[in-house]
Amino acid sequence: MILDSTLTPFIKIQQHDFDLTTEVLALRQGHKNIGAVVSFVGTVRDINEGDEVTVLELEHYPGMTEKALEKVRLEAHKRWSLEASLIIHRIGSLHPEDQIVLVVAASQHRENAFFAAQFIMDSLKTNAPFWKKETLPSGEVRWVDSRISDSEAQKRWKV
Amino acid sequence: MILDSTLTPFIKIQQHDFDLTTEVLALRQGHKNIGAVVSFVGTVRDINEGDEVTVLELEHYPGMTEKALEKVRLEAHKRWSLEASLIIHRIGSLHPEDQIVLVVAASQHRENAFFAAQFIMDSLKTNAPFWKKETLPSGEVRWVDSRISDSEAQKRWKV
Amino acid sequence: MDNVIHILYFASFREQLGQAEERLPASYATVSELLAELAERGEYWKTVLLENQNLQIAVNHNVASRETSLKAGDEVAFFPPVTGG
Amino acid sequence: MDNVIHILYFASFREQLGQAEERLPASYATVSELLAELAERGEYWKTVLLENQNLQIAVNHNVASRETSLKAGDEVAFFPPVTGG
Repeated sequence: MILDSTLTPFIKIQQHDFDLTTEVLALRQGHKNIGAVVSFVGTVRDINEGDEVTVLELEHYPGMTEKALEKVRLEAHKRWSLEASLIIHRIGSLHPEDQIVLVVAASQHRENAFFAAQFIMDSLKTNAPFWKKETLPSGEVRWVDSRISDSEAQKRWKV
Repeated sequence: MILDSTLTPFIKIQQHDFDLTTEVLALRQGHKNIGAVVSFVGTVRDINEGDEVTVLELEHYPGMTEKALEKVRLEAHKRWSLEASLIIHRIGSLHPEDQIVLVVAASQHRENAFFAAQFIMDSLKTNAPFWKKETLPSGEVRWVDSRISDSEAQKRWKV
Repeated sequence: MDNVIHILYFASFREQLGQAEERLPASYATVSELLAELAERGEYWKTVLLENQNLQIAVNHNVASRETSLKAGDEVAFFPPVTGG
Repeated sequence: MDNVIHILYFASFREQLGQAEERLPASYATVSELLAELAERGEYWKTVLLENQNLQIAVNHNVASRETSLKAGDEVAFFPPVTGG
């Protein structure tokens, strides 16, 4: 039986682009004790595995994605004293230099925000059901392989 | 004898505010192999040492500041494979929720950008000649004390 | 609640198996039993799912394993390692 | 190059000593000698600078110490621990 995915304005899966300033300002709203805001933006590189990439297609598992991301976000709040946090992940067709993902973590002091943002990204990379498919200039289409370094990165958090 | 401070568009000391989106876009310009952009924004908290703060005045040592920050930035590029980086620090009169400082580190993969941004912030906090003076609602004005945790944070980088 | 389980295939699995979803009778006690049944469809299903050491499994949006038990109404998803972010 | 050294005081030092900068003859071999001379001005100068264990020193925009040597044309700055960011 499927539970409703947690409804939260702090997890967004969307086709359209996001604006860093707008998202950070909205997240800070009403939190006057925030002193540190760490933002991570993942972007589409023009080269992957030595080959030029022209299109990057993002697929996800609706429902499970939101649930997995909200779990990661709440775990980050529990481990570090965050005032606020946000995860946006784009889906659909993207191109080199496009923004893919945004993670924002805000806290009173900078160390918590840095650790939390890094933890969320490492967890997202290994736990959130997204898949990338890339198109090369030749027209060849291939699924992106998961990186061993991503699961190694996740291990240091001892989840 | 005073050497000219290094002229670089990647260190800015300014009174006016900055826009996160604009700065990150400008920094990414022409670097198509960037896959990860970590931004840190430091903001004025409404409370410090248990007291409400109404104004935060930022003073600096012109010339030395730019030199110290450029040294930190280049050290970060040397330690991690950064594609680009930027430091903006505001001076003058600021108020709660204002942005104070921006550090952006961009690299191919996320780990380098995260470490570099954190290193730059820790180094800035202990090495860059800025001083904060805060005004309380009573009108009392006091210089902000340096935090022991900041020099502890800097030590882990073994500079 | 229908007396079925809902099965989803994602990414390369969806392409390789030529389908995104299907419904089967809720007659498998565990994910393992379901996988054994699907492998009966042929070598391809056996290779992509049953014998795939990197097979990822979710039951009702939660990470699951071959030992996870199944009941009527469950949603089971099979997919390769994730690559978002 | 004038035969002087340029001295700067920042933040609380500037306020406590009542001045932001001054020029003195370049007749001190080290920062230590300069500090000893400044301390002659009175108890306040002695406390704020010479006896201050947290005194920060820069010579020509580089972090320096009491042992750093001085020459004509140098810019010496005294300030408390930094608190930016």
